[in-house]
Amino acid sequence: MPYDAPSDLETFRQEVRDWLEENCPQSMRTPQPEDEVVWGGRREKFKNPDSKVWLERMAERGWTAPHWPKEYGGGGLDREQVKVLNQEMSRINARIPLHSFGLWMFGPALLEFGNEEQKKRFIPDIIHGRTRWCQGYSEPGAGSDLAGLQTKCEDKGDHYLINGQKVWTSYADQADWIFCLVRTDNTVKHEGISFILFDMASEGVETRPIKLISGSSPFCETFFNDVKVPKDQLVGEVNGGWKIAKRLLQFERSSISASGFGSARGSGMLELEEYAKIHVGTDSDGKLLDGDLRGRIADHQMYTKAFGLTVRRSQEQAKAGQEVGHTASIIKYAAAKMNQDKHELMIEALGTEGLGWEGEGFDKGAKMVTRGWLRSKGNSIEGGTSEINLNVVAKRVLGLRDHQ
Amino acid sequence: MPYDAPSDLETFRQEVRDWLEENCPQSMRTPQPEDEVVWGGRREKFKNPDSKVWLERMAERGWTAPHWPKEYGGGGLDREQVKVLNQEMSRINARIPLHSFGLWMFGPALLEFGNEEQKKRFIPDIIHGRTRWCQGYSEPGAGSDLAGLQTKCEDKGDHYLINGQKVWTSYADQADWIFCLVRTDNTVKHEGISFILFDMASEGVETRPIKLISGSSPFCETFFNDVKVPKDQLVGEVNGGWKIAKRLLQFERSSISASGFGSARGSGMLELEEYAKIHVGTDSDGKLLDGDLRGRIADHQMYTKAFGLTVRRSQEQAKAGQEVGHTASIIKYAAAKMNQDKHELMIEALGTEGLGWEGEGFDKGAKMVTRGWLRSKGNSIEGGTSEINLNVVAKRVLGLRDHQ
Amino acid sequence: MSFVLTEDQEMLRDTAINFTRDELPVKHLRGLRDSGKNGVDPEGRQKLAELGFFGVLIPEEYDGVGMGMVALGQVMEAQGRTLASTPLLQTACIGASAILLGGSEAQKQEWLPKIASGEVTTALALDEGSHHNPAGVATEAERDGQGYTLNGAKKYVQDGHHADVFIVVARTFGEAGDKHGLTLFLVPRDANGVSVQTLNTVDSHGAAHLTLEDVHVPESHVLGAPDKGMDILEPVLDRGRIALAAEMLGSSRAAFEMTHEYLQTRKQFGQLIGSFQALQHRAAKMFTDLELTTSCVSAALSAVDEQRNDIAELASLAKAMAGETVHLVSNDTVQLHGGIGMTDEHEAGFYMKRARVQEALLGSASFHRDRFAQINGY
Amino acid sequence: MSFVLTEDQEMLRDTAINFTRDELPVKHLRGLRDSGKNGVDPEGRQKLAELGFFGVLIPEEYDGVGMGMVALGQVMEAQGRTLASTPLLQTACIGASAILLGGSEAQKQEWLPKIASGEVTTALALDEGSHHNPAGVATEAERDGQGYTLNGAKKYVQDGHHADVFIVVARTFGEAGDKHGLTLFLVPRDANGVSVQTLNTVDSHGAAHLTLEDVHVPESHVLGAPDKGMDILEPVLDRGRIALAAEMLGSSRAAFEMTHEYLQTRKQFGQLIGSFQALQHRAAKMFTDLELTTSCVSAALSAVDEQRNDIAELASLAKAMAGETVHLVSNDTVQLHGGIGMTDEHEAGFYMKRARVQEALLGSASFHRDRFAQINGY
Repeated sequence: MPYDAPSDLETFRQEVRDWLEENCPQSMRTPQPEDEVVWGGRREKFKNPDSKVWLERMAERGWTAPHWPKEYGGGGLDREQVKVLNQEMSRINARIPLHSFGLWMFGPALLEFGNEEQKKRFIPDIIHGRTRWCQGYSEPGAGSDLAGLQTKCEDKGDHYLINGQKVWTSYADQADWIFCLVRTDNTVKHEGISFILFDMASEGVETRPIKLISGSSPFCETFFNDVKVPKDQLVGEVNGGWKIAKRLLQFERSSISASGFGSARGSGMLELEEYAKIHVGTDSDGKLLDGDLRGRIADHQMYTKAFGLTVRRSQEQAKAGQEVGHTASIIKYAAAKMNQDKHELMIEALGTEGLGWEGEGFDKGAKMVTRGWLRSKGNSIEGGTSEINLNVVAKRVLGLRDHQ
Repeated sequence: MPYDAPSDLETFRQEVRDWLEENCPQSMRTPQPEDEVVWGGRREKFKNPDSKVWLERMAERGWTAPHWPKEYGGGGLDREQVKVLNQEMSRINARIPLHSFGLWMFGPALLEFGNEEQKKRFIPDIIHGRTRWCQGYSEPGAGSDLAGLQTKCEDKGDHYLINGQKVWTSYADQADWIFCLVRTDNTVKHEGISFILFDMASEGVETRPIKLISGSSPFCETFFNDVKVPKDQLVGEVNGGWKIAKRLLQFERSSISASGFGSARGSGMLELEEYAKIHVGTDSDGKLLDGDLRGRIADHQMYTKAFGLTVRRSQEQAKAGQEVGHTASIIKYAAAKMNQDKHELMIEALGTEGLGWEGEGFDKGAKMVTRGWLRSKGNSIEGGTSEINLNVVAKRVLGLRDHQ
Repeated sequence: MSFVLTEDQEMLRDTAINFTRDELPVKHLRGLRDSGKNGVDPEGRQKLAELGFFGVLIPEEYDGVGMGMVALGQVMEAQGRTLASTPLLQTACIGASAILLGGSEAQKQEWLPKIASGEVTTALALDEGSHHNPAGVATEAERDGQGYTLNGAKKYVQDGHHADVFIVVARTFGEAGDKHGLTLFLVPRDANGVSVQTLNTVDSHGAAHLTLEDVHVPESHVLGAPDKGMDILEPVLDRGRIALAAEMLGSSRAAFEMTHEYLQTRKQFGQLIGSFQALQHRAAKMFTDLELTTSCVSAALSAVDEQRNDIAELASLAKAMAGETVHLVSNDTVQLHGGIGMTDEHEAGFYMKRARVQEALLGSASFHRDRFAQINGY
Repeated sequence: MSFVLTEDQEMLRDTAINFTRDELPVKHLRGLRDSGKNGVDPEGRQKLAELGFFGVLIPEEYDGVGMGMVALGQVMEAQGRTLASTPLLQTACIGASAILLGGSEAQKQEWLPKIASGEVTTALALDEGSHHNPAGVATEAERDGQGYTLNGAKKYVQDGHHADVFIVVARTFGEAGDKHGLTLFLVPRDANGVSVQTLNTVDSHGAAHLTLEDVHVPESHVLGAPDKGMDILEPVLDRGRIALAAEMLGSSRAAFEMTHEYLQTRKQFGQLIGSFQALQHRAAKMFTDLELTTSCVSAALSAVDEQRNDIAELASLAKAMAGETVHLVSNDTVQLHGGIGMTDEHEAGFYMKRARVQEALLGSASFHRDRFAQINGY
């Protein structure tokens, strides 16, 4: 049963602390290796059995989705209480019990746009990590023009029939269900899109992992061939899917830029300037021998510092209740540029040491840099290209209009 | 009387050589100071009296316009003969007898588009340097969109009446006549433009020199207030001026890029790397102490070298009869960027020494750099902005189309 | 680190912006230029004094308002917006800081109230070559009976053509290039042996070369400990750099606004030029750089008030970023205005000219990239 | 300096372009990669030999075709277009040049016909760190009875995983960093003490680290005068750099053409993406850089044939310009293709990967900027 939050915040903090002390297994208070991350769903193996216990206990209280309404199994906490919960969790280094597109993207949208029956049916399984969701948005022909999607959804009386193809579907091969944009009217563009849900085990669904220039990836191509979908699995109005899609994109974009493309640190990778010092060499004062490269590294690191300060400024302004749309709009563009510049400089600093793909003869960390360099090229494409970002800044922030 | 060219080129060369030996005054075989350049026209003072003699002698043979037809006073030489004449003139360092927009721009266009009477009336005065012409193209409201010009030309039966304003008219305050684009129909754009000639001494013409950010300039604003123009001074068809204008622009653009924005060398100005060495300092190996600046200077000088090679390649290809439109199209864009980068780096290398405007306390050459730096900002604007240049490359060379 | 202004700071900011907009617009600078004033503006100085701007850093006990660097940064940004030629950087920031950080109690009593009231302006006489180089001082200060005798020459002293007192950095030990062995001296403009060559500069603010020939300075005019001048000089310079970065941010913002306005009103080929995508992307990139620079300047200003230990790094960051941004923006301001931007009649050129002076003062972007790299150990 | 091809050169150019397009397209490289061949392609090598490409620089008296560098540049540009993995740079250019410029008549007689026929391929074993640094050689060659004993390690030897003979640069005098004291040795792959570690590289061409442990080299395998290796090495390296720049130009052109094609076919928001002005301007700027680079490569190639005295400067110019251009273009090829450009299935990524290898071989743009500045005296 969800916890009944007390009105007094300090009492609440004490209770949370006590509860965590009692219920968070010791192994869940240690740094999480990549392969112990819990995504839930039918295929979840819980490599560490404590992960299962920890997820179940947290989900039982609704604390995997602490601010969602209690009636659907959420924690029902207010903003201040959520903050306390997070503080107490990080105080003991408690792991995040559940990673989930359901929690981060689909759930919030369903709570806003779904009907009562849909919420009852899907939300609790998200909170408990029983259903793993994937997102069926991008299509091969659409690119930046998301609304150009062509996956066809026909009304067959007692069901919908879906035919088409999605691409860049993260973890489609691991997911149980998909939330998906489909075309229900091809005479209009944005107004002909619907938002539909279905089981990835349905007949006619096929997934194929995508290999990137940097190697394997979580992305898939996903094919729908005469997939039958019950009619009660369409969310919102028929042809009313675009506004749901847009809301979801906001969640996605903010999560991409917040993550800062977190490069896989640890595991042998060094900082840019360390690589430069090792491979380019330094003079007796410790200055890099290549003055030209040194200047460009400094330039980049200044940009990085400026970026970090801008993120902090944006947060502080938000806290102070100031308008931050202007600042936020540039974050993704700048983050992509920064991460790409960093990797270009790292590859340059590494010289031939940065040219390894696999096997012996190259430093392990350096090979990660090489893969990371290639992967970073996607930063200015995924979740809205840099060109689209600049358009948005020009139009929404600067108010510049298109040709009239 | 124009010279009757012999068929044999070497005979011709000998005759030219003899004639020059006899007719080119000794003082006309020395480097030309700025204030002895002859532009001709009513106001010409011929500071050095030999300049007058030299001009008259050359004009007499039609050799101020050696390839123009003899019937209008030109030299009537063919391409090979013109080359010989130029070679022989530079052999003895003979000065160019006449600088003239009439010779470079207006004359060729009039020969192509003017009627017989107009050619007879205007061409000989150009060749003899008796009339100095200026060009009335740009208008304050038009900018890159030259065809957006608004200077009104009304047909008043026995004359035209002109009202409007031009800007960037080079040497309007020194010129005798103007060739001018005017609007004869404001219901259409390009098809409503005519090409007209008139005397700058006409009632209602007023000029006002323009001061640039770099100081005084040859440019003027030119105002037309009820200027009456005889009807036989319109060239080509009424409303048929645009094609003449375009042809003229080709002459103008090629003369701007060919000149390479020739910075006023000599007179105390040093090369970029010399300024850097003096003001930034070098280590014991002679390397610039600021490694970051050094890399950027090298980068720029590589670009400069590449540019020079590209100009030579374009010339060689032209000689070999190959298509050079592609190469030529990028020259102006690259020349502007190169010249601006050079001046930015010079100003940076000079430090506070590059911040002088006038008066004591600054090196004379450095003050010229400062003015040159400011003046260079116009390179990407005059004669077609860099943005327009890039449009042209994208559309004409790369065949990219506008939105359909 | 604080990125949000207090109410007091916001009020000061508004006051300053309104003041420079109304009283010291670019037109005013043009007027000073055209009437041969070379940036010298006694009436302007009087008004600044009345508004208390000279005393922003000076504690109340010395007749200042003691509002700190974030506050001063607002004033600097405002003056940057209109390119106002004022003695604030040299006096309210550098002069006041030098005396606050290095002065004896007697010196504070003597000088700070005069600075706060606008009675005395100061100018730092440091560099001797054409690039900023604090350790490169060769000007000699030789001990004599009751003080020191100074000999040397200083180049491009900002406000040197009108300041009342110079803060001269001279060498009491070692050789040009040594960080140690510098000493700071207060030298009145009218001291024997001081000669001032006024400079007409590209930004119309003016400046001066200084020559010191056997200038006697009494013991009481030594600022801080002899030979240890760098201990005062570095933090003072960093404050100056940060204040100057704030000024540059103001100039960048104003130039960008001018361009932004033009993009929305100027038509070419029947379309607003701001509707051309290539220009939209350029504007968006400039906006991005402005936002990044704003964060750096804010962080650096507040770091001084919070006495953080990364002031030097933030100062170099702010100055270098502001430098890149102000050139990018002021160049594009001219370019996007086209021909009219090239004329003296338009204000675009004033921004471009001033930007190069801002760049050269207290260390160029290249200088500060080098320093940033050094601080970060490579 | 000549910028226009002769008829013979044009014919060779057409042959080479058609050959790589038909026989060694990017698909071929992908096939080599996916079948674990690591860039080793004996059939390809055989075809190159049949076309006479190995002998382009080799005079007819040694069974080559003696067409010179401009001609070889055409072949290199063609192989750059399809990223073909061939031994041409190391063998037809560097190996042949080293023997031509440094070899005795006996050595020429022995090696050049074998190179021209494709029987023997060579690889220059020079660098020991991860950045190009000819003077940095530490590998020791000690005189023994009838020759030299070599000890040392070489990093990232291009073609090292399959070449038949290594041209090893070793030190017979002085210390790492000295320009003097280097000697070149011909070392067969199967010599005792040579061990080869094959590398799987990002461009799928492969390479090798080399270890030399007490490798005995007879006197007859010394190339050129002992201790004066740099006299041969520098001109050989410059030829290699110029040929590599030609290859990079080919890669840049092909990547640009791919992008250009995509701009004219791909629609977004109902419009061809090539109709968006921001992309038009980017394409126009890339085109400009391609034209500039083309001029530099042509000039450098013909400078070798004309034995001009500015070959070193032009080599550094060409290599640096080609480096900047190939990164600009290959990055934008991925970016403008969007998601599909990020997939391994598409060929865009192959160009970006190869570009970084091209950059690192024989000196990066940064290396050549430094060298260019040195040559120009600053």
